[in-house]
Parts: sequence; C-alpha cells; structure tokens
Amino acid sequence: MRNVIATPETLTYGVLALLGLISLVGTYLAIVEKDLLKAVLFSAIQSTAYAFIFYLLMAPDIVLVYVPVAVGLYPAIVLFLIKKTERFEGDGNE
Amino acid sequence: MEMSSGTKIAGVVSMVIVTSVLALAIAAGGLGYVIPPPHLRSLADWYLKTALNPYLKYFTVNSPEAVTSIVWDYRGLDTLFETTVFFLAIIGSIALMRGIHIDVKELKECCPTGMSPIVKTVTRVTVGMILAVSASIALHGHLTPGGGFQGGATAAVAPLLVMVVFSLYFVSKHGLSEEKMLTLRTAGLLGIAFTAFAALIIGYAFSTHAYVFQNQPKAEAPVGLPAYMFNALTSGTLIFFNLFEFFAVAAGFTIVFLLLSIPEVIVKKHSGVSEE
Amino acid sequence: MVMPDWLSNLSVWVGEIMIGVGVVSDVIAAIGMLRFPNFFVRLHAATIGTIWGAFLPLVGVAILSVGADYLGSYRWFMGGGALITAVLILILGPAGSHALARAAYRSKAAKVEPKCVDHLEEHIRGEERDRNA
Amino acid sequence: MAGIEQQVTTFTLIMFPIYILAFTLYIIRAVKGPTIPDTVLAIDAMTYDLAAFLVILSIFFRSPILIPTAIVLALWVYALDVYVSKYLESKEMGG
Repeated sequence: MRNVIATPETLTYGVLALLGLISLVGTYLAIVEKDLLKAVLFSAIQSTAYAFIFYLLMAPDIVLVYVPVAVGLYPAIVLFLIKKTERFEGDGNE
Repeated sequence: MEMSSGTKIAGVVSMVIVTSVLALAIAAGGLGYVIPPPHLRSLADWYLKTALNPYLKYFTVNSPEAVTSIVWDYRGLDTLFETTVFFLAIIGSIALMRGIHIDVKELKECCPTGMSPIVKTVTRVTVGMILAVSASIALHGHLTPGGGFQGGATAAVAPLLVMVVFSLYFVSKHGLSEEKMLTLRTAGLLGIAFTAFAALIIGYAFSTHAYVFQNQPKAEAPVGLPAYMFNALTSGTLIFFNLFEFFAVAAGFTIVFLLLSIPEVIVKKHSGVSEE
Repeated sequence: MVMPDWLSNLSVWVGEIMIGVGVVSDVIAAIGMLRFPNFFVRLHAATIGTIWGAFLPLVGVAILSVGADYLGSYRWFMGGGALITAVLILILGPAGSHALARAAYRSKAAKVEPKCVDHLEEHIRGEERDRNA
Repeated sequence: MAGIEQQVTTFTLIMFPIYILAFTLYIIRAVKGPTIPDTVLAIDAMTYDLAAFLVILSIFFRSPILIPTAIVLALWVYALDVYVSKYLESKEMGG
C-alpha cells in the first residue's frame, strides 16, 4: 500500500497551514500590542512566515520583492518614525 | 488600558480555532465556496507558450522569465502607472520635508558617532555584497526571478544600513546628497519613458507603424528592439526597463531615508519649531 | 565531466551527515532558546542556532549538490548559492548578535543576571566620568 | 543514479518535520520573549535557520531558481538586528 500521509504535497500543505496560523498570531499580537517596538517585531514574524509561504507556493519573484520591503525597509521606516514620536501607545486622555 | 496576558492568549487561541474551523469547512466543500481547479488555465498556458518562442515571431517576448515579460510587456502600461503611484508617494514625502536640508557642519556638531567597530567592519564588507546581489537581481530580471523593483528595493537597504551604522554625517561627508539622488531618480524615470517610446521613434525613422511600449516586432508594426545583444539574451526593452527602474527605485527609497534620518534637533531648527 | 560513482556517493553521504548534525543542533538551540532563563544566557543558544544550525547544513548542501548528478549542470549553481549563503551567515550572524547584546547591555533592556563582577559597567562609568570632567 | 535521487529525497522528507519543530519553538520564544532583545534574537536565529532550510528545500524541489531567496533573507535579517540595536542604543536613528 502506498503511504499517503508523508507525501511532499501533504507535508507542504500542512506547513502552509501552520505558517498561515503563525502569521495570524503575529498580526493579532502586532495589533493589540501597546509597545510599538514590539509590534514591529511581531510584524517581522508575520513577514518571515509570509516569505516562507510565498516560497512554498513557488513564487520566488514575490519573495524577492517581499523580503527587502517587509524585513529590510518597512521596519526601518516604522522605527525611524517611532524614534521621532513615542514608543508607547497611549489612551489619548492623558 | 494595558491588555492582560490572559486576554491576549485567549484572543490568539480563539482566532486560531476560528480560522482552522473555517479552513476545514471550506476544504470539506461547505459554505458554498468553490475552490478553483488546480489545472493550468488557458491564459496561463498562453503566457507560458509565448514568453520564449522564436517560432511565433509576432507574439513572443523572447524572455524565459514569464513574470517579468508579463509585468513589462503584456501589461506594461499598468506597471508604468504603478510606478507613478510609488513616485507620487516619494514626491509627497519630499514636499513634507521642504525647507529642511542636510548640512554637514550641523551634523558634525550634532551626532557623528555610529555603532561599535565590529558592526562597522562587517557592514563595510556586506555593503559591497548587497550591491552585487541587487545588481544581479536587477540585471538578470529577464532571465531569472527578480527585476527592477526587486533589485532597487534590495539596493536601497545598502545606503540605509550605512546611514544607521555609520551615522548620517558619514554618509553626507562622502558625498551622498539629496540632490544627487534626485538627479539619479529623474534620470531613471526619463530612461523608462525613453525606452517606452523607443520603438515608436525607430518606427518613425523607418516610416513604418509602431506602438508605445512595443518590445518585439508585431504584425503591422515590424520594428522592435533586438532580442540578442553581444551574443547574450537581452529580451529587447526588458533589460532597459529593469535597469532604469533599478536606479529610480533605489534612489527614491534613499531620498526618503536621507530625509527621515535627519536628527530631530536640526529638523526643528530649520522648520522654525521652538523646543518645548 | 563524469564523476566516478564512489565519489558522488561519498559527497552525498558527507553532505547528508552534515545536514543531519545541523538539524539536530538546530533543535537543541531551539530548546535552549526556550528554556534558558534570560537574554544573555540565550545568546549562547542563538550562537549554536546560527553557526551549527545554519552554516553547517549549508556547507553540507554545497557538498551534497556536487554528487547529486540528477540535478544536471544546475547543481553547480545550487552549490555555489548555498556556499555564498553559508559565508554570509558566518559573517552576519555573530555581528548581529554582538550588536544586539551590546545594545541590550548599554540600554539596560535586559538584566545581566548571574553576575559576580562587571568590568564593562566600571569601564562605561569611567568613560562617562572622563567625558563629564 | 536513481538511488542517489531517492536517498536525498527521503532524507529531506525526514528533515522537514524536525526543522518545522525547531521553527515552532523559536516562534514561541519570540512571542513570549519578556524583553525586546529576546524577541529579536529568536527571530534572528529562526530566520538564519530558515535560510538554510530554503536551500535544502530547493534541492528537494530540484529548482535552482529558488536559491537567491535564501541569500536575500540572510542579508535582511542582519539589517533588522542593526535597526533594533541602533534604536535601543542611541538617541537618533541617523546619529
């Protein structure tokens, strides 16, 4: 009998599902986090998971454009702006 | 109000459960969502058959990389307007920072330190590698995955890294200024425009029909840019588009980061905002 | 160029052993990362993760791809890419960890916690005193 | 030569779940990490391992075009490290 559980396809789909869930968790934590520096790092987790997803979907073009923008440029822009404003998100009534 | 860690964990767990249940339901055929069949659609089949096909002389792009040939040939005008949107954003950020300029003397008095010598040495080694990788991504854009925007975004991280590690003073002392980057960006954009009109100009010179954004010869318009140059596959306009887009994107990102990394003291002084 | 069978078999075996060692150290590093008590102790686990868990398998892939004849002539490209990535990680990983550790210490973001004597703190204090004087 | 192909493919398939286990452990530390440097360190180590894994996977998928993604990933995580250290260490990002 042929083994149907451990074929490359099922493994790839399982990993895709796991990465999707990881990116979901990263996005949720980035939204609710009050410390903006930590939020940037959570969104970096999400970016890494997405880069891997695009890789597994055989789209190296997208990986090549996504990784510099989402890991190299976007955290830099946000960190520059946090440095110029405030690190902790307030309630607005202080 | 700070969220407690219990609330956070509960939120994460509930989101994971809801998403998994939804995905399982859709995969099992519920909720009325039809998953598209996995076989090749006719449009994709057409692109794959014509992207590099010397026998279909009037339909081919002469590029083995189907994505780049779609981006810069089949839907070239669309990409042109996407590029326009990107550069409008950069023009907006330049307009926001008007009146604020980079002065080397002021920077020297302000903060010329940078990070530790180990990081500086490693960055000195890596910047060359980054530029090499980005040039490879951009110039092989018509052969392997990659292209002008990818290469430009990659190259823009090199000056940004130098700016962060060595300080803005070091960068401006060695001659990287906003005006130079603006010139480079404008040259790149002009190059893109010239490449778009190249076939039209050639057609006018030989008094035949030609189209804007034309790459290879078409029926009724038998002009086109050479697919092979110096015995190497250059795919007509694709290599020029990639090259000019590379310079334009790299320079555009660098302008934004040069403006963003000006210390807050100097920004306040130039824009006339007094210290609180 | 045709490679003798024993040579390609040997390179595949060596490459697989290197990848296997790398994967095991990767898991060890991940467990250490999870179980160690604070940041400065976790740096040790991160070192294992980057050098033994990433550098070694990449060199292993480069050796393996030499013997993997079924990949055709592209195997030289793949092996070269793996080797370049390995060298990059060998340079970048320790430098990144160093920058992070230095910043964590100087900004007091993480607590230095089994500590008997701290020469760096005295040194930084001395520097500050000199600057103020 | 089919023997080598079969051997390498089976070997990679066995390595697959172990790598995923390691990534999951790193992610748990990155999400839990009490301080900022902990999170960055976990993401850092995870992404270097991910770069190695991507190269192994491109041997598994037999497609050489997937190799450059690993180089790009390894380069940019270093950039993330440097940004966060600079943020923690100094008063100005451009200083």
